[in-house]
Amino acid sequence: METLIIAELLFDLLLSGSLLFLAYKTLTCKELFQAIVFFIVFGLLLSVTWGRLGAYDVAMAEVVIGAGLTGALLLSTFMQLNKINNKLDEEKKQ
Amino acid sequence: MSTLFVYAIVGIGLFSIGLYALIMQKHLLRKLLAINIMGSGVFLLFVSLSMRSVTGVLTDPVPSAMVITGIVVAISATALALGLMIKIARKSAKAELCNLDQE
Amino acid sequence: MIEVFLILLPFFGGILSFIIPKFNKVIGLGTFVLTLFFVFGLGLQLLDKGSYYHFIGGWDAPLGINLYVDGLSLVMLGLTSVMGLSLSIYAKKYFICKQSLWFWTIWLFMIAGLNALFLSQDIFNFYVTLELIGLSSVALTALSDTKEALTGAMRYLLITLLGSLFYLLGVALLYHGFGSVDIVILSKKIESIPVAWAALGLMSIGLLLKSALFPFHFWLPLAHSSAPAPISAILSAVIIKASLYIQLRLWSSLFIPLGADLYFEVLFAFFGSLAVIWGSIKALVQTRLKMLIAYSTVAQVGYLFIAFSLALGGISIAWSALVYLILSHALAKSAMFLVAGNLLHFHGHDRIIDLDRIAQRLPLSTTAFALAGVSIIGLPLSGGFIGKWFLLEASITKSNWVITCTILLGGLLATGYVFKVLGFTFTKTAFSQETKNISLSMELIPLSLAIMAIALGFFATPLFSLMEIGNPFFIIRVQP
Amino acid sequence: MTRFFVVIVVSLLFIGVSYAILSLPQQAQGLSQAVYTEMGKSGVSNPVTAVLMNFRAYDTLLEMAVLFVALIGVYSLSYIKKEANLRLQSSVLQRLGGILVPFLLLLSVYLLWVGAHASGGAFQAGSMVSASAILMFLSGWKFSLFPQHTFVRLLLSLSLIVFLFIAILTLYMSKELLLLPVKEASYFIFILEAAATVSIGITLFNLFVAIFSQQKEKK
Repeated sequence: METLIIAELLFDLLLSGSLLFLAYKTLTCKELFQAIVFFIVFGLLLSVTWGRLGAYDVAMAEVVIGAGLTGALLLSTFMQLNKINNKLDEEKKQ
Repeated sequence: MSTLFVYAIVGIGLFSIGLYALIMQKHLLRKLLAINIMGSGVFLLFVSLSMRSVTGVLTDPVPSAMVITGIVVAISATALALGLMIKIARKSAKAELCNLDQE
Repeated sequence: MIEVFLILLPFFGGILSFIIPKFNKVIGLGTFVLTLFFVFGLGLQLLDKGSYYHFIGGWDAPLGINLYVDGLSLVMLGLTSVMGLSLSIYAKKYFICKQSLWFWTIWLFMIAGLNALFLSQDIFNFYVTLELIGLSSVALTALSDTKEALTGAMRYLLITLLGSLFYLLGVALLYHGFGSVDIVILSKKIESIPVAWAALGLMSIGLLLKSALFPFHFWLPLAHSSAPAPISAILSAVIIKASLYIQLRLWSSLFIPLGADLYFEVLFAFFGSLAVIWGSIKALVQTRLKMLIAYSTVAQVGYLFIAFSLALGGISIAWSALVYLILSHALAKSAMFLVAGNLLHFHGHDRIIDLDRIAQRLPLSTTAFALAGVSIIGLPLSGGFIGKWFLLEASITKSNWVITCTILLGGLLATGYVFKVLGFTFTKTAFSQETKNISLSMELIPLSLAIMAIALGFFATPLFSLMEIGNPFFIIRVQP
Repeated sequence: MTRFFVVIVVSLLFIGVSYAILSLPQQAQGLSQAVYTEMGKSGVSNPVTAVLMNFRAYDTLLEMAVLFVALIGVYSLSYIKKEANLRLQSSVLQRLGGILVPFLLLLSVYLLWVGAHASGGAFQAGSMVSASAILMFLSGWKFSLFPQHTFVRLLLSLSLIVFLFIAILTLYMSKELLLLPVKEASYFIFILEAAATVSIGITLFNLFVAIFSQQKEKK
C-alpha cells in the first residue's frame, strides 16, 4: 500500500514537472517551429493529466482539439508565415 | 493534504509562466501560445480542485463541463488570432506587434 | 418570457443572414426593429410586475442558469437596441459590398451576446458572453482591413483574451470556495477568506483590462480609432460598458460582504481621476479626429469609475450619475464617431487641421458633432450635464475636493478638444481636396443620436424611476 | 528593468493565488451532490453530458455561437478560392489516411452514441469528424465544403438552428427556455448532440482549410 502511494506521488510529480518544463520550453525556445512541437506535446501530456484527474471527457476533448487541431492550425499558420517571409526575401533580393 | 493540490499549483504556475511570456515575448505566435498555456493552467486548476476529498467515482462534473466549454472557446479564439496574424504578416512583412502609437 | 427573445432573435437573424446573404440587410434591420419592440414589451412588463427571474431549463440556481431582469438591465438593453438599430441603418450605407457579406452575421451575434450579458446572473455565463462579444468585436474591428486596424484588432484580441482568463480564474476560485456560480447564492455564502480576496482581485483585473481604465487603456485608442465607424461607435458606446456592468453587478451584491469597498473606492477614484486628466490631455494633442475621440473615451471611462468610487462610498446619487453618464456618453460618443466616419468618407482622411469648410458643406454632421460635444463637455440641459451635476453633487457631499476639481478640469479640457475640432470646420485649407458624396441617412443618424444625448437631459425623472425597478443597488444603500 | 518588474509582479501573483488555494477547506464545495440527485431527470446517465446538454445547455448554445463567430471572423479576414489547390504530396499520408479515416469516422459515431452514458459526446465526436476530414483533405481527396454552397452554410449553422428550434419549442410548451420534458429528454439531447457533432466537425475543418489555404487577395 505504502509503495503504491509513493509511486502515485512520484507519477504526479513527474507529470506536473514535465508539464511545467514543456510550457517553459514552448515559451522560451529559440525556434518557432520547435515551440509549436513542444506545445503539441504539452497538449498530449495535459490530456494524460486529465485522465489522471478522472476527467475522461475533458481528456478526450483535449487530445483532439487542444493538441491535434490546435497543433494543425498552428503548423499551417507557421507554413503560411514562412511562405510570406520567403516571398518578401525574394522581392528584397530583386 | 491531498497530492491533487499539486496540480492546482501547477495550474497557477502555468498561468504565471504564460503571463510572463505574454508580456515579454515579441512574436505574435509566441504570445498566442502563451495565452493558450495560461488557459490550460486555469482549466487545470478548475478541474483539479474539484477532486478534493472526493472518493474516486463521484467527481464533480460541472467543472469538467465548463472546461470543455472553455477548450472550445480557446480553439475559436486561437483560430481567429491565427487568421488575423497571417493577414498582418501579409500587410506588414512581420508578425510582431509594432508600436504604431509612437509615430 | 419576453426577455429570452432578446437573445434568440438576434441569433436567429444572424443565422438567417448567413444562410441567405442576398437579403442580409433586410434581415438585419428587421431583426433590430423587432428587438426594439421586444425591449418595449419588456419595459411594460417590468413596470407591471417588477423585477423577476427566468430559470433556464427549469433548473433553479445552483444547478442551472438564471436570467434576471430589473431596471438596470432594462436600461442597458434599451441602450443596446437603440444603438443597434441606428448603427445598422448607418452601416447599411457605410459598408461596401464585400465587407457587408459577413458583417451582418457577426454584428447580430454581437448584439445577441450583449443582450445575453445584460440578462445574465451567472458568473460563468458572463465569461461565455464576454468571449462571444470579444471575438465578434475583434472580427468587426478587422473589417476595415488597414494595417492599423489589423494591429489594433490583434492587440485588442490578446487583451480581451487575457482579461477573460483572469476573470475565469476568479470564477474557478469562487466556484471551489463557495460551490456555486450564481451571483445571488454566492453573495449569501461568501465569507472573507483568502480565496474570495484572490477571486476579487483577479476578476477586477480582468474586467478593468476590458473596460480600459487608465493604466490598462493602452490598447483602446488604436483599436477604437481604426475600426470602421459604426464599429468604433458600438465599441465605445456599449462594449466597454459591458465589463463595467459585470463589475456593477458583482459589487452591488457579491463583493460587499468582503468589506473590500474601502480599498476599491480609493483605487477607482485615483485611477479614474488619472484617466480623466491623461485621456483629456492626450485628446487635446491628437492630430487625427478619430484618435481624438478615442482618447476622449479614455477620459470618459475615468468619469465612470469616479462615479463608481463615490457610489461604493455609500452616496446613492452617484449610482444615478453612473448610469446617466453611461447613457449620455454612449449616445454622444457614437454620434461623434459616426461624424468622424462621415468626414473620413468625405475627405478620405481625418486630419483635424485639414478639415475643409465642413461647417458649410456638411452642416448636419457639424451640428451633430457640436451637439454631441455639448453633452460630452457637460454643458447645461444636455444628458451629460445631468450626469456630471450628480457627480459633482456626490463629490461635494463626500467633501472630496480632489475629485471635484478633477471633474471641473476634465470639463475644461473637454471644451478644449471639442472646440479645437469645431474651429477647424470653418476654415478653408490652402489646397483643394477631392470629396465624395455622403448619403442623407449617414448624416441624419449621428444627428439624431446627438439630439437624443441632449434630450436625455429632459427625461431624467422617468428614466430614474425606470432604473429603480427592482432596486438594483439596494444592498449598498442599506449600508450605513 | 521591465523584465525585473514583470518577474516580481508575476511571482507575487503566483504566491498570492497559491496561498489562497492552499487555504481552501479540504471539503469540496462543488455541485456534484446536486447533479447526482437530479441525474434521473436529465435523460442521460453521463453526468458531464447532463451538465452540458441539459442543466447548463444555455452555456452550450452560447459556446456554439462563439465557435460560429470565430469561423465567420476568419472568413471575413481571408480570401479562399473555390478550389483550394494546396495539398501535401505524401504517399505515406495518403496510405495512412486511407486506413485512418474510416476508423476515425466510426469512432466519432461511437463517441456520439456513447456520450449519453459514458465519456464522450458531441464535442469529442465533432472534433473527431473534423480530424478525419482534415486527414482526407491533406491526403488529396477532392471534396469541397466551402461556404459558397447554401447546403454547406446550412450544415455549419445546423447546431444553432436545432438549438434555437428546441428553445422555441420548449418555450411554447412550458414557458421556460430549454426545459426538456423528463420523458423525452434523452431524444432531445440526442438530436442536439447529433446536430452539434455535424456542425462542430465541419466548422473546425473549415477553420483549418481557411487558415491552411489563405490566398492573397486579387484586386
